[in-house]
Amino acid sequence: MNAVIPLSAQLINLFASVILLLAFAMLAQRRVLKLIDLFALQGFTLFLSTLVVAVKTGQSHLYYSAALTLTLKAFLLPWILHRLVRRLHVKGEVEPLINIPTTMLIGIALVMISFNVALPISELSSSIARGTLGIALAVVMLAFLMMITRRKAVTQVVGFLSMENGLFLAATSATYGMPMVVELGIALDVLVGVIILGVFFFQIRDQFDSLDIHHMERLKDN
Amino acid sequence: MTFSLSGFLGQLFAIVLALALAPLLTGWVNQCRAWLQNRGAPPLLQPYYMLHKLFHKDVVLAHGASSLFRAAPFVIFGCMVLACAIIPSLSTDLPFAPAADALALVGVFGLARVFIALAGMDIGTSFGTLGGRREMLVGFLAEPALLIVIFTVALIVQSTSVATIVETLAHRDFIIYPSLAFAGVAFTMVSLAENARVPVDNPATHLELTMIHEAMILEYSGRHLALIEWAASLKLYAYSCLGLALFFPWGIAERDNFLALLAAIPLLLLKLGIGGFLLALIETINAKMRIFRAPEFLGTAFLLAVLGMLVKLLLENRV
Amino acid sequence: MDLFILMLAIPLVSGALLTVAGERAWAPNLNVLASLGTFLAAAGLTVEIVANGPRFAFGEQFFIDSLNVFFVALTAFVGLTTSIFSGPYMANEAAHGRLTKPRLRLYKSMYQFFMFTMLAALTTNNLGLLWVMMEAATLTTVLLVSLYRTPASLEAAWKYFILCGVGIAQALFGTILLYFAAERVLGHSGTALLWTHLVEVKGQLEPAIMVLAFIFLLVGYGTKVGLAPLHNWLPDAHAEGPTPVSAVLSGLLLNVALYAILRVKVLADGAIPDNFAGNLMMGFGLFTLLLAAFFLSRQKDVKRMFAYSSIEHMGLITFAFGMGGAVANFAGLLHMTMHSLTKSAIFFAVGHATQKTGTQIMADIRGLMKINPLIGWGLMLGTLAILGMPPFGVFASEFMILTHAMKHHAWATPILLLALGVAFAAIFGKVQPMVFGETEAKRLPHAPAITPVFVHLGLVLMLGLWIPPYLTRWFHEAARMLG
Amino acid sequence: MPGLLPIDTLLIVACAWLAIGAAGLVAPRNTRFIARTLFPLGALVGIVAGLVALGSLGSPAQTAVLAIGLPDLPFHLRLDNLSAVFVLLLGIVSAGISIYAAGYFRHPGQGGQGTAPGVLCVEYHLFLASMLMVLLADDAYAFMVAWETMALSSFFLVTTDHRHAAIRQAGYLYLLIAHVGAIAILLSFGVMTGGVGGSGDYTFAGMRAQELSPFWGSVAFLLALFGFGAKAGLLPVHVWLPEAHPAAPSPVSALMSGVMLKTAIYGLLRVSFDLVGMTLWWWGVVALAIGLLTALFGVFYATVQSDMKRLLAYSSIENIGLIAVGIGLTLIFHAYAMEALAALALTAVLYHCLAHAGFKSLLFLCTGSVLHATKERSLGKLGGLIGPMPWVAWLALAGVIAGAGLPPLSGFVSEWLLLQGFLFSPGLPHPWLNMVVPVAAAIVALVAALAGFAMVKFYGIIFLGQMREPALKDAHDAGPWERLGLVWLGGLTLLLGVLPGTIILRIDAATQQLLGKGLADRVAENGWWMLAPISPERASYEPLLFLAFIVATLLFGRWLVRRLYHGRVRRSPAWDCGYHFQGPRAQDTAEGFSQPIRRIFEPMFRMERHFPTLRDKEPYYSVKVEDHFWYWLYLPVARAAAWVSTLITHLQGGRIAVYLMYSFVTLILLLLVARP
Repeated sequence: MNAVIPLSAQLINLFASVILLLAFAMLAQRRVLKLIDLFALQGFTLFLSTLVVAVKTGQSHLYYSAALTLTLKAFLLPWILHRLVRRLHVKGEVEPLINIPTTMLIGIALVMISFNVALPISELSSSIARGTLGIALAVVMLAFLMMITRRKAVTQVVGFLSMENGLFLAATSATYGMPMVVELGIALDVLVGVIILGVFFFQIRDQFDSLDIHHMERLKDN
Repeated sequence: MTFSLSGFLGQLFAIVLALALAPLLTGWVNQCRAWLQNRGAPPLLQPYYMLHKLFHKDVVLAHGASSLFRAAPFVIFGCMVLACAIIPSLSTDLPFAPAADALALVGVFGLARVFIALAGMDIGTSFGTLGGRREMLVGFLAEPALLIVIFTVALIVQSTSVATIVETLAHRDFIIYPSLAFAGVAFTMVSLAENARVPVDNPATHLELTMIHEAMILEYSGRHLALIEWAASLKLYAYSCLGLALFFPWGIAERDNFLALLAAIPLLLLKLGIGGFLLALIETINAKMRIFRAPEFLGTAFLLAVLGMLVKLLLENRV
Repeated sequence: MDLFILMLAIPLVSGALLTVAGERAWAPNLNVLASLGTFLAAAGLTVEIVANGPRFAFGEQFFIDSLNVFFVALTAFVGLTTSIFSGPYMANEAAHGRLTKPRLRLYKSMYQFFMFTMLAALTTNNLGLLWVMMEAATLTTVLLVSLYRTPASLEAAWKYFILCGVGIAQALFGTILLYFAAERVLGHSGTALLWTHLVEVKGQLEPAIMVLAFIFLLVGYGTKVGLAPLHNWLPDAHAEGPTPVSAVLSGLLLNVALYAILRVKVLADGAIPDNFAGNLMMGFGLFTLLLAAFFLSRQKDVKRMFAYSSIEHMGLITFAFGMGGAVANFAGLLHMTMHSLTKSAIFFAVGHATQKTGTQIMADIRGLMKINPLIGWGLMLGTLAILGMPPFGVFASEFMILTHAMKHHAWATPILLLALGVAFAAIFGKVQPMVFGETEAKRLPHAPAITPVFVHLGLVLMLGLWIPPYLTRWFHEAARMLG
Repeated sequence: MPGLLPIDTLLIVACAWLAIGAAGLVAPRNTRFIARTLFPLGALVGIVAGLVALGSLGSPAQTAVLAIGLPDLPFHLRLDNLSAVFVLLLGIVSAGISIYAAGYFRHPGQGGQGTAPGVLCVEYHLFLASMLMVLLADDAYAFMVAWETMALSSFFLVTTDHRHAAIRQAGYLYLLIAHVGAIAILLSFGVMTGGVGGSGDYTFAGMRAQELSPFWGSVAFLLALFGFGAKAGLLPVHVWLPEAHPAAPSPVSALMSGVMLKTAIYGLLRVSFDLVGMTLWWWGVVALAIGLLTALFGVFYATVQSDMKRLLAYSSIENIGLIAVGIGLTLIFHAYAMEALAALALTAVLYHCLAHAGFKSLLFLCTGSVLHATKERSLGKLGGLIGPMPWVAWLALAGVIAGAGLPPLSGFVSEWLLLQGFLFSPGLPHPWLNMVVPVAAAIVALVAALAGFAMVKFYGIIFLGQMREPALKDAHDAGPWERLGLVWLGGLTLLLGVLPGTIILRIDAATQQLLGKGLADRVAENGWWMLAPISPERASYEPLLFLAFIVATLLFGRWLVRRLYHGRVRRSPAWDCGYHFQGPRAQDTAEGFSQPIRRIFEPMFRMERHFPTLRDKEPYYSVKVEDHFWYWLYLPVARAAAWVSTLITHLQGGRIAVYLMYSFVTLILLLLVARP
């Protein structure tokens, strides 16, 4: 491929890579507050990449999307999470179930799998940033992994939100955004979800005196 | 099937003859046995005297005796008369014969056995139930053995009708059927057991622990006892005649053959006399077994009968 | 007024109203009344669709055809009976001190919102909106499951939220991929997520993308359906939530999730050769069925056991739709109906039984027949019905599924039968001693509503012996649409 | 009513039964109304069904299609001769049982314990109607619906007194095995439609039209044998029977043992001779072998039981075994196109179905009366009941004689026919079959003789001897309704015993339908009083003459003895051997009576015995006989299932991280592996 890659595509690829990197960073991060910060940063990068797509394609609703991302993912949600962590006095350390190096190795494998899976599709893509789909998938997978390996309720939620970031990346970069009504709905769901979760945290702490999810292993069959 | 007058008369004659001869056979066996055992023999007609005496006596019923207890002797007696009526002793021209073939004959004996066992249990003494239980024990082993003996013969003759068996076997050229030999031995063993003879039972004993037949009829008296004793004699007679019919059928008269009928009477007496003597001999040279040896004895009989049938199927089907 | 708008507006408005005024004395009646209104509107809509054929609403965003109007009618009906049942049930819970007034308010408003989300999810033409509504349904039910605020219910709600949240996120990824594929055909317009448009071009969708999309959608919505091994949230949520919620979860929510998969399957079938989607669904269905059957025998909690039974039946239905073809689709739809009706009836009966005896542990529940013969018989007959005993309708659909499997996928038959047999042994062995035997019982402050139980069972019985011709036509039409 | 076809009448009968059942719900606690009005009505309806079936025997098959059922498969019904024979059985036998039930359910608190009489009435008549539908069904769906409804209604009847845990367990076991059997039957139907790539036509007509390969035909047959065997009580799926029969109220036991087991035989006949469309000789061997094992097993266990209804239940197993033997023999003959002989064996099967239905129902009803009168089921606490209960006792005697397979009652006829059938088996054109099969006759003979043992035990210990408990003195005889029911069935037993020719002439239509050949010509040739299936020279049996002879001898003998001598009777105490403390306890107990059997056939039983020792303060002897199959088959299966369950429940370990991982792994696996 000798064709000159347009700047916008370069930028999008860059931002996507940054998001992936941040996902790795989150996977490696031990401290809760830092984790939330990284999440905010990921949201911000996502906003940037959405903005680039919006500028490039000139679709108006992508601007709304970008704005929504900025307010919601870069500011509102991290803020809510910060408040929660402070109010609930969550211990700073995040204790992973599997140690960090192993998690990273699994993470690398996941990225390889994701790229491999996404490769045939990327080649079909007509959009400017064909590689982003693989990255988005990898971000989703890494977030998934984070949810599995962390034992704090808060970190699981961060993982969950990070997964939404990955999805959003896929939606904007790979497909130039979903129809507006859908995106609004998704955003609303995420917001409501986080609010409900916030309420939940308090209830969980009231009942279990901790946000450690290993207290919540009593419903079982064996 | 026509009911000819001669046939009907012949049938009636066979029944009357059975009724008359049966106690005599019992007396004869007793006499032979006494001779063989070196003791003074009772009169040959002793069974008749005894029946007469018993019929005269009052019936003494236990307090708990039920109507079944009183009906049973008559039923048993009726069964035995029926058995004697359908087994060709003199002639095969028996109008009642189609009423029951050899399989049904086994059923008749079974019916009588069930009634006598039930009657034994009726009073509710320890002996009665003991006798009933043992009788049924003997029965469930003897009955199949007898059935298989008949089966074997029926396979040879291709009929279960006793009259047809006799006719066919008597007419055949003399062929040695190994299966019949097995069947004959099995039949003899079964007959001993069925008629409460040594080595399975001892008709002369009243020693409680060894009784079978006597234990059941312990409570009977008077005419009931007479009927049961008579029925026992009839059973012995019926078995003897059956054995003769199955294994020594020669001389039994066939349909519409009056002369042969006349000749058949002395021949029957002769055969019964020899049979009775042999029975007495067997009873003398054997000892009564423990009750739990009886199943082994009868099991052997059953096995022999089945073996006989197998031999028939293996060797003689090819002939 | 448009019946469709009415149908969506009633739960939405009454939900909002109940949020504000849910503590008034008339609130429970409003709940029932709203459900009745929804049901009447749905019934009217059904009649209209059956008479006039499919229609759109709100532009092309909503689309009602004979497939989803069937689900709509079922949902509205079970929603109505559940609201009738939940009146005295919740009153009793409150009387026992397990719920406070604000919680009751929350329950009623969330119940209506939940109905709204489900009806909207069923009727939307937009697959993205479908996802949004599914997520919203999850959120409302999370609140319903955690209504008691006990440690167990919180734990269940948490697991429910996280597992279904993650699942549904995967479904979103699948939806994005679908959009990605559709965009290549339909162009970058608003129509690329509209099912009616997609279905017209399903043959042109790129198979490679559709495979990925279907996998993500199946795993995503499958989590909500309760397909093994994605089912883990389901028993917890059913066991720890209030019984009316268990009833609607089992009877309705699982159906709606499966409906979503069905819609997507139609597209996948058009795009991917070799019955890929069907095989995948058959595999999941059988695995789920077998696994759930063996889970059953180890259960101690009655609601948990029936939750596993729901998983089992969802497996069976998934298998049926996986086989595809008119007969199997018909059987699958029929089985969904039967399962919804029967399972909710069982939960109604179980709800009353647990209230009467004060426990959900089966070993402690005895002699329901003596406590209240109607509850006892309701549970007994319901159990027998769900186990596939004729003459109840579950047998009719199982018969069709089994015979169809014997004809086309004989290898699956032993697995199906093994699972059904094991399930029978497990469930019946546990329910029978609950219903029979001797016991002591306490009186409840509010008389239980038995009618819904027997209305459901009566319907199931009727459908086992006689399916009305118009219903048959309607089912056939729906089954045909599924291909 | 002219123009009303028999099949329509039977449909009306089914509806009438349902309506009678529903009427029971009008006043569910009004025992008087239900017992005195509804049950006799049900009996009347039963008689109508029986008569209609009798009338339709020999006429061509009638079909009907109802408006209910599945959309593509409405209920197909068909009344042909095979169905008619069994409908006849159902109608006539159930009539007797219903009459009896009218009296039986009279006591509040008895029989209706736990379940209201009205509900009982519903269940009972639903049971009857579903059995009728089983016999009429002409497609797989209708059959399965009726079949499982039958299982379900009888399950509820069995658990009428559900307050006892043992009864609940019995019911559970029953329904479970019935369900497993039903699954096998359904599979069998599926195979008969052609399986994969078959017609998928689930009407019986479609199955008949389907050509199967020998392999699939065999699969269908074996599945049917298993499925129907589970209902009938064939080894090794018999275990429910001795549990369920004692648990049920006596009329229900009678109905189940007498009629319901026969519907399974009906099904097996229907599949083997009508639907599957072929016969392989080894099917017959399998049926024969299983039948023999079942019969032997049943009769062994019957002899050692101490509970009167369990004894009868095991006896039912034995009889079903004999019927299976007959079916096996029929199949063998049929496979070699020896239709005349097959007809002989099949007649034996059908006849034994009728006979067993009559006498086993009779015996179960008798135990019901005994239970009512004494509240005792254990043989060890009964005795001497012929005194206070002469009606029951004498009618039970008829049942016992028939059950023991003795002339001149019903049980003998079929055994006689069966043995006649065996006599011809050496003619089979198969090198070892013609040798081995006759040996089976020896086992049949053994079974018949042992049945006599069991029956004598049953009768002698319940009705004869001294009363083992003082309370038995207050026992009362059966009431008029119960008597009527017993007399009805007793009369049936007698009729079946003495009029075999007449009856075979009627049921021969079924034989002809299945095999194309029957016994009717022979029977008609020799006159109605004589049974000579081949020729009178070969074998003949004239039960009427037989009976007349014995009765005549009996009466004549009695008259003569009285005439010549006297009829004096004196009463005195029984002879006590000089030991004055002979009480009722000196009699044999139930255990004692069967001790020889236990001793001789020890390896057949799994026994737990306790012997008293010299040092025991309160010495006692006890013996518990258990079924080997529990330990050989059922417990291992149950343990295996439990093991798998335990293994699988580890999946639900409570940790959300693990749950997420399942989802994760599933996703990744699918992404990597799943390719179209």
